[in-house]
Amino acid sequence: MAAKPLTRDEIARRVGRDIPDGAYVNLGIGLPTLAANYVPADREVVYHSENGILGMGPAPKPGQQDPDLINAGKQPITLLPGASIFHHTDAFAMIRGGHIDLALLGAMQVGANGDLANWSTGDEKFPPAVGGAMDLGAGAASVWVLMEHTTKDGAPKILERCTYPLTAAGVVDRIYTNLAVIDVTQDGLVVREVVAGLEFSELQKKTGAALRLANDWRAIQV
Amino acid sequence: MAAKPLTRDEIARRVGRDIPDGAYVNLGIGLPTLAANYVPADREVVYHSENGILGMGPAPKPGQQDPDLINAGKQPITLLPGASIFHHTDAFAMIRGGHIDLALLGAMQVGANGDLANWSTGDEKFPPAVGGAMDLGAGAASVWVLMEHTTKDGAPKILERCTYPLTAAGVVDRIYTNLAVIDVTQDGLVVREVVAGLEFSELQKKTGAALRLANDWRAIQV
Amino acid sequence: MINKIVPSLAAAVAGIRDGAVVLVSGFGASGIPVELIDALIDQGSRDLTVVTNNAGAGRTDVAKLMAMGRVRKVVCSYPRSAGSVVFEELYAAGKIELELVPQGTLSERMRAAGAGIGGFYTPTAVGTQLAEGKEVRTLNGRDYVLEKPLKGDVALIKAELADRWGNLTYRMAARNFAPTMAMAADVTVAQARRIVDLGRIPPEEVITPGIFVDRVVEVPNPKQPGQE
Amino acid sequence: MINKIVPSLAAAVAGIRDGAVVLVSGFGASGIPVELIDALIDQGSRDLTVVTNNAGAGRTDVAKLMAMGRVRKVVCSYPRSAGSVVFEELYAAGKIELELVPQGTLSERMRAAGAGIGGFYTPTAVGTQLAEGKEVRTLNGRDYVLEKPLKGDVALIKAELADRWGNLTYRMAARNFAPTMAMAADVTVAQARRIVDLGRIPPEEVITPGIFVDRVVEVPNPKQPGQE
Repeated sequence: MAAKPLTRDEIARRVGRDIPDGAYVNLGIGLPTLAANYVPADREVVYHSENGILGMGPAPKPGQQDPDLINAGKQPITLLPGASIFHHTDAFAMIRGGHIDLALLGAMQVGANGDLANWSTGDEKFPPAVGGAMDLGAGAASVWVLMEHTTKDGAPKILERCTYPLTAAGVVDRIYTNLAVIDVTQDGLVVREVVAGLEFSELQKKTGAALRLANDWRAIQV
Repeated sequence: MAAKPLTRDEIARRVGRDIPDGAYVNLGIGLPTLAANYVPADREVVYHSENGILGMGPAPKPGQQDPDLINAGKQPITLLPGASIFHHTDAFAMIRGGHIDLALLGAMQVGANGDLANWSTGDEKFPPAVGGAMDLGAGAASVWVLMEHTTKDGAPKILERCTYPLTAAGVVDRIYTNLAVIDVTQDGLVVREVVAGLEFSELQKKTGAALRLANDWRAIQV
Repeated sequence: MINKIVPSLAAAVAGIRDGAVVLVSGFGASGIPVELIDALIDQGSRDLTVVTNNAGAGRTDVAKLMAMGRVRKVVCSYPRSAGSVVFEELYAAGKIELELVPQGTLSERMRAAGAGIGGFYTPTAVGTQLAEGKEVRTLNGRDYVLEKPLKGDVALIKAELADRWGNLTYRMAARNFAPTMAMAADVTVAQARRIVDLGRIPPEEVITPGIFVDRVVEVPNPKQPGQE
Repeated sequence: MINKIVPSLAAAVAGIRDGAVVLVSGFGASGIPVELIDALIDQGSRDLTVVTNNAGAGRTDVAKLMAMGRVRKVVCSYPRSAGSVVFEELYAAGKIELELVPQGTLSERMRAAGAGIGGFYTPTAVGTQLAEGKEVRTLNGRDYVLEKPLKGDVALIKAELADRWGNLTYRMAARNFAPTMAMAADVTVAQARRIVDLGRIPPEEVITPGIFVDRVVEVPNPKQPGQE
């Protein structure tokens, strides 16, 4: 059987299943935001946005967008019953103070030591932009990274040590890619799940850091 | 003519006249709070309280007290139109951040260098209590002290240097006593006004620091 | 489902350990969570550190907790209110420890704990006894004292409205220390005069977002401190 | 009498000096005080430092101010929004200075300026390029970076309701940076969709107390950024 990498939607679906009931969650732009669509319906999750919102709901219907209700990616959102509005400094007090249970973030690179690189390639042609990434990296109680396993050119994005400038050091707890689910532990990277049909040795080849297969590993279910 | 020291009400009346239109003012417990009663009616002054109030009005009528509308001295107050409520940390951000134009405080001692002592006599029989005095001393844009010129035993309260533990160093701008109005300047204490009938030499005797009489000094009008 | 509403005052204070740091809201008599303190009295934990602006009045609530010998240390700005007889007796007898903190620094230290700030420089108390032993540093031409975060194991606060997510409003200046204490404790417990359906508090009028609150208990007719 | 209401946008921005540090509220398109920025464009001051989360989009408002060569430096967290073409051109040509600050640190630095805090230790950016050259210190077992206050000469902010004392409310998440910027500037100027009589904003619903606001101007139908 040929291994078939997960689609973006499938990664989001896989992550959605792991978001715990009752969690306060901050979603990075892009793939992480998709994951909210796949949280099981019987769970209640409170989504936080850096611009001062708790309790974001789904995207509004066309024509019902409110320019003053947007998420960190500047997409229109709705508010659920129980939502609250506060200012930016309080929004980041929640982040820095460890009150956000979980941040789902995209990444350019992740180190085997949990280092996160998701804000800059170091290319000086473009002005650097960081947004709230460093605050989330340093502050959230747990950080999960959602990303493709390799770059478009096939280069590994999971490395012994990041080569891009860091966002935060030693903060990533778990990595969800289109090929695997990997825990970042004190003893290194532990593979919990692998996409169906992919040999561990193949996964290791696409990874720039030593992997260890968990005894109870299994195929990713989506 | 024998000198007649000002009564407490007369000190408050004298100070009230100097509170500028439009000022944000914090009033210490006791004599300072009295001064608000004597601000000319054509001035609008916004009174601040440490427990999160701007825009305090006069005391409520009997029977109309609200236990959740009290000033820093825990006396019942009313709110004027335009009042606002905020939390303690914001209330002290206003103080520490220099947003309070004027703090009127009582004092045990004032130094010729502007040092303020109003929280402790150093007597270890009693537990010390500081409240917001150090925050106000350090943070308010201007600090005026209102007090008797001497202790009940006749000892001077204005000294070259305070002997009691300091509240804040070099912060007092002006002193209103029952005998005089004195500016604290870089060149020392300058007497602006003296109670009618009191010789400057007598005032100096009741004062533990060198005084200088302003060229344009005058008798206190109340 | 998120449901922070607990069925009783006993459940609200369950699990508070001996030696816990307990933040208690209120300024003077306004905003004191009397029923939660009474529940803590019944709950039995000992050797507590109580962080609160005043050190109790009369012989009820915080004063009662102290009179029972359950409080090892008080962290406050003004322990000498009218009627703070219990604290004064214990202090004179050397039976209670006091950490005196300027009021704004007290509040800012709890805010720092809640906001993940490791320390901050304040001009308050520079050159005074309350800065003794602390780092003083000149920044941008002015002297500042380094102050550290003050974190609670538990916060007991008094609110007006609450919902099952823990969103809170407060009544007038009873707000005082509560929003900051809610941020600063591992477990924040609010007594609310009324629990309302989710969505009944307009999002812009929430003062303490539920993220800072762990347990909510309804106390429809809260007592004032000193009221038997 | 206190009357912070000014009769025109020109009066609202009068006196902004060349070289001023100007704080501009908004996140994305929400909360940007477009009319005040347009008034600043007409007002003519140059060599400005603009502190704002994004670095303008399209060729209007903040982007227009930059395109006119009036901005020496931008302090922001995210200068590369969709359509931030003007900034990118100026940056590539070395014609504008950038101080990149993590978003929470940006907000906290302004809060520190407003709250009289001389500096604070934050875990954000420890071990990254954005901490280079800054003091790193271990406190209570964790590493922190020392950050300094960020003060404005002027803040331009967008509000919903205002009164003559300068009390403000905001519309939904347009609140974002505005309350903090209002604290952090010597002169805070608010455009409000509606000016109401004193006392019409309930005391508990005031978000920015008037003490932080110096001038208020009514702009009943504010433009969105990019709207001509």
